Amino acid sequence: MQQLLPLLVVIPLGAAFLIPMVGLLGGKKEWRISEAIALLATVALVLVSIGTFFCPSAAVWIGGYQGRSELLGLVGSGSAVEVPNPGSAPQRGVPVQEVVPGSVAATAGLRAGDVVVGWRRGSDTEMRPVQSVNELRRQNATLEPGEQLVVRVLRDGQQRDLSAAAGKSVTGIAMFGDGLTRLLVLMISVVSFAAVLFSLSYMSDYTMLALYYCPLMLMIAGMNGIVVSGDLFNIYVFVEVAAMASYALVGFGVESEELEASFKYLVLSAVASGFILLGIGIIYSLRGTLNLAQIADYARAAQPNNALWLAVAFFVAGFGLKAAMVPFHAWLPDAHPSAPAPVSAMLSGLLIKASGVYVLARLVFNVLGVSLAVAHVLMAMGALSMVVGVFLAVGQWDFKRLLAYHSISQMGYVVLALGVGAEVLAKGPAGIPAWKTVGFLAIAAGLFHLVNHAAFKSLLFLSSGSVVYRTGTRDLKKLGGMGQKMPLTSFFARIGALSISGVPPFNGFFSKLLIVIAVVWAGHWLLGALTVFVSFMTLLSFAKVQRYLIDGDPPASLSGVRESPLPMQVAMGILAAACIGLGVLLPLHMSGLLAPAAQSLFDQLAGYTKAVFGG
Amino acid sequence: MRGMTLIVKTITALLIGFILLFGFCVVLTGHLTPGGGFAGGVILAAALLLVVLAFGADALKERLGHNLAVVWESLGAIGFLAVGALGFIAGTFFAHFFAPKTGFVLFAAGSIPYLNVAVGLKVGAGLFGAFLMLAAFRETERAGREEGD
Amino acid sequence: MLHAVLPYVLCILIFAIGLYAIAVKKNLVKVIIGVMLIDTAVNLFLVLIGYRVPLRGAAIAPIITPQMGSSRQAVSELLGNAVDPLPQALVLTSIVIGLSVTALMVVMALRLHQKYGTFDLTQITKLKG
Amino acid sequence: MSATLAILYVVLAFMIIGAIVAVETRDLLSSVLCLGAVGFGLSVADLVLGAPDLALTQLVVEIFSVVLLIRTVVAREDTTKEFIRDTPHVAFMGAVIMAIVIGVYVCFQALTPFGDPPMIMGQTYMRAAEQAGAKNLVTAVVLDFRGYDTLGEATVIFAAIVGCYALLRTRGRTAQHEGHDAHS
Repeated sequence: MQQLLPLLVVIPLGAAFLIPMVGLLGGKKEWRISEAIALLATVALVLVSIGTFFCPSAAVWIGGYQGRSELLGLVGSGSAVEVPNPGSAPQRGVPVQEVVPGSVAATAGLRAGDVVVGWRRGSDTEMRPVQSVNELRRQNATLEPGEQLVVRVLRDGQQRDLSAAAGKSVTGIAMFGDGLTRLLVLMISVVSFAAVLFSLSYMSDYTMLALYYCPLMLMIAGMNGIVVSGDLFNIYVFVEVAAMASYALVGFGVESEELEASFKYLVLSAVASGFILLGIGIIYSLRGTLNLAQIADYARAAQPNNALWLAVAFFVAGFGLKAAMVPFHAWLPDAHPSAPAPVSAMLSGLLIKASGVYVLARLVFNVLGVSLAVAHVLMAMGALSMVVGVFLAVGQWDFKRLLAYHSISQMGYVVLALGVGAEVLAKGPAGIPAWKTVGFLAIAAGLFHLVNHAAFKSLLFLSSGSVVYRTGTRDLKKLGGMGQKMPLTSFFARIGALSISGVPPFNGFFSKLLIVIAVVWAGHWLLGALTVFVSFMTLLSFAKVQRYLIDGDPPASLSGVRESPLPMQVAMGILAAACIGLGVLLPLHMSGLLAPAAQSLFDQLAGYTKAVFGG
Repeated sequence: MRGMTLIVKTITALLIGFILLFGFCVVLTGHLTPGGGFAGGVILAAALLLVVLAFGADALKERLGHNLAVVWESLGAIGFLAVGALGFIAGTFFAHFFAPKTGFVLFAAGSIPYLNVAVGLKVGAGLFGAFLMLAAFRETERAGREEGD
Repeated sequence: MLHAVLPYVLCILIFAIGLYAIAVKKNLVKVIIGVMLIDTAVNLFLVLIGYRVPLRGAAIAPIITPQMGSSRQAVSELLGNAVDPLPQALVLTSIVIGLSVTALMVVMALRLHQKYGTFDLTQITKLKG
Repeated sequence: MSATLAILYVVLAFMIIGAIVAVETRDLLSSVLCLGAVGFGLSVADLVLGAPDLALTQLVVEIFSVVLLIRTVVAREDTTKEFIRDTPHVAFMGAVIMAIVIGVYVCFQALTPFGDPPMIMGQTYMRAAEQAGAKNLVTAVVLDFRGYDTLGEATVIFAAIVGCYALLRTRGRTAQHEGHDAHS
C-alpha cells in the first residue's frame, strides 16, 4: 500500500504530461502515440488497483518530516472567563467542556468540568495565566522533544498541576486506502479502461486527439486522487483537477451546443468550488487542521456549533452540485450528453460519484459525524432526485439526454440509501432494535448500487456512442431496427437496460432490492413504495428505448448501417460482463469487495481515526 | 496582430531584459523571499506577452510557437512529477531524498528550488502558450470574417 | 465582539455579490466577473482566517529575514507571533485554480461569441433545460 | 481598534464598492477595470494581513487576467451597445442573498474569533520548516509539506491550458459527421 497508493495518481499524471509533448511533436502519427500511452496507463492502473487488494489498509504520508503530536484534544470555551473560586478571589480561566479520548489532554488526566487557569513549559519556573484554548494548543504544538507542558487546573475548588509529554505523529498530506477506497479505485480503473478502449475507434472522427487523451488521463488522475486522499484541501484540489479536465472534454467537439453546455457546467461548478472552499476555511478555522482523521477526532468530542453547521451546509451544497442532486441538477442533462460518448460514460459513470457522492459520504460518515439533520437532508435530496430524474427522463427523445436524466434518478437511489443509513446510525439503539444490521445493510446497498450504476450507465452510454458512430443521430424517432443492423450493440444495450430497470438476474435488481429492504426495515414505508414506483417508471422508460431503438424495421435512411468496430465491442463486452457478474456472483464478491467498503463507512469517526493513525 | 507604435516598441525593447531577469530572480529565490515559482512564472509569461503586444504575434513565432510552448510546459510538469517521484528512492512519494541545507544560499532547503524552477517553467510557458493560441485564433477569425464579407 | 466577526461577514458579502451577478445578469462577461468575485472573496476569507494579532505593531509575515540571522531568540519570537502560513499556502493554490477557471471561461466566451455573435445569454439558447 | 484593523476595514469597503460597481455598471470595460480594482484591494489586504507572497502573486495574476479579459472579450463588442437586461427576479435574488449574509453573520458568532487562529497544523509546519532550512515558511509549506497539493495545482493549470488549446481548435470533427454508414 505504501508504494501502490501514490502510483494510482502518478501513473495517469505521468501519462497526461507526456501525451501533449509526444503527441504534438509526433506529426501525422500523433494520435497513435497518444492512444498507446493512454492504453498502457489504464492497463497499469487496472493492475495496480487489483494489487491494492493484496495489501493491508494503511496511511501514507506525502511530504514533510517526522513531527510530533499536535492533538491537544481539549474542548472548551474559546477565551478565558471569570470563574468563581470558593474560599478565595475569583480567577480567570478556561472551563473544559470535553476531552478527546487518547489525546494529550486525556493522558495528562484532564477531565470535563476542570477549569484551566495557568500553564508553564518544561524550562519555565512560573505559571502563566491562560488566555484561550488556542493558546494552549499552540504551546502544545511547539513542544521540543522531551519537553513537557504543565497546566494548572481548578478541580473541586482545589488547584492541581497536570503534565503530559506530546505523542507521536507526522506532518504532510495523508493518503489513505481502506475498503471503500479499494472498491472505488477498482471501479474507476475498469470503467476508464473500457472508455479508452472504446475511444480507439470512436474518436477517429475528431481532430487533434493528443488534446483529448491528455484531459482524459487528467480526469482519471483527479478521480483517483480524490478517492485515495485523506486531507480535506487535497480532496478539493483533485476535485478541481478532475473538473477542469472534464470542462475541456465536454466541449471537445467545439460545436455551439457543446460549448454552451460546457460553459454552463463550468459556471455552476465554479460556484460549487467556492462553497466547498468556504466550508474548508470554516473547518480549518474551528479545528486548526486539515487532516480528515484529526478533524474526525475533534468531532468525536466537540458539540457541533452554528459555524460547523454552516460548513456542513456549504459542503452539502457544493458536493451536491458536483453530484447533480435535484435542486442543483441543472447542468447535468446538458453537459453529459454533449461530451463524446466515452467521456459521457466516464462523467456519468465515475465523476459524479467520485467528486460528489463519495466525498459527501466520506465527510458525513467518517469525518464530521452523522446527525439526524444531515441524514434527513440526504434522504430528501435522494428521494427528490429519484422522482424528478425519472419523470424528466420519460419524456425525452434524445437517447443520451434520456440516459443523463436516469443518472440523476439512479444517483438518487444511492444518496437515499446512504441517508437512511446515516439516519439509522444517528438514532442508534434509540431507533429500531436491529439498528446495526439495518445501518450496515443500507450503506452496503447504497455502495452496491453506486458500483452497479457505474457499470450499467457506462455500458448504456457506450452503446449509445456505438449507435451514434454508425448512424450519426441519437434521436430515437429517427432510429430503429438496430436489432437487425447492429446485433451485438443491441444485445449489450439490452443488458444495460435490463440492469438499470432492475430485472432479476442482473446487478441492478439486487442493489435495488437491498435498498428497498433497508428503507422499509428502517421504518420508511412510503419511501420504500416510492423506490419501487421509480424502478417501475425506469422500466417503462427503457421499454420505450427498446421499442424505438432495437425493435422494428430500420428506416430507409439507415439501410447501410453495419456493426461497429471490434474495440467498441470489446469495451462494451467488458462492462456487460461486469453487469452480469456483479449480479450473479453477489455471494462471492460480497465478502471481499462490498462488505469491507461498507464497513469503512459503518465504523464512523472512531474507526476512521484508528485506521489512519494505526491503532 | 501588427504591433504598436515605435515608442512602445523601443520602451519594450529596453525593459524586456529587466522584466525577464526579475522573473527569473523571483523563481530562483522563492525559498528565501516572497514570490516563488508561480508568481515568477506569471511574470515571465507577462514579459513575453508584452513582446507580443508591442511587436505583434509573429515576432516570437519562430523561437516559441504555441506548440513549442506546450512542450516546455509538459517538461516543467514532468520535472515536478519527477522530483516528487524521486522520493520513492527514500521511501514514498515526495519523501526527502537528500539532506536539506540551511542558510541564505541559492540551493538550500532540499528540493524546494528545483520544484520552484519546474513550476516557473510550466506556468510561464503554459500561460504564454495559451495567450499565443488566443491571438492565433483571433487572426483566423478575422481572416474568416474578411473572406465572408 | 463585533470586530471578531465583521471582517468575515464583509468578505461573505463580496461572495454574495458574485453569486448575485451569476444568478441575475444575462451578460456573459458579467457572469465571468461574478465567478471571479467569488474566487476573490474565498481567497480573502482564507487569508483572514490565518491572521493573528501580534503583541505589538503590524502583522508579521512568516518569513525569516537575514537580519534575524541565526539568532535563536529572534526566530522563536517570529514563530510565536507570525501569521499562520498554512492558509496562505491554500490561497496560493486557490489563486492558481481561479486563474485557470478564468482562462477557460474567457476561451469559452470567445468561442460562444464567434458562434452566436453576442454575449447575451438570452440569445445563447440552443439547449433547453 | 488597531491600525491594522482600521486599514483592513477601509480596504474591505473599497472592495465591496468596487464589486458592486463591477456588477452593476453598464459599460463592460469599466466593469472589468473595477474587477481589477477589487483584485488590487485583495492584494493590499494581503499585505496588511502579513502575506507578502500572496500580495505579489495576486497582483500579477490580477494584471494577467484583466489583460486577458480586455484583449479577448471586451475588445470584440461595442461595450456601450444596448444594455442586456437582467432576469426578472432581481428583487427575489437580492432578498435571497441578503438572507445568506444575515445567516452567515448569525452562524459566524460561533466561529473562532478573528485574529486568534488555532494554528495546530500551522505551528507544526512553521517549526519543522524552520529546521528544514527554508527561510520563506510559506514556500516551505507550499512546496514541501504540501508539495503534493502543489502538484495538483500545477496539474489544474496544465489541464486548463490544454483545455484552452482543445477548445480553440477551429474544427472539432474531421468531416461533417453523418455516421459512417448512414449515407448509403
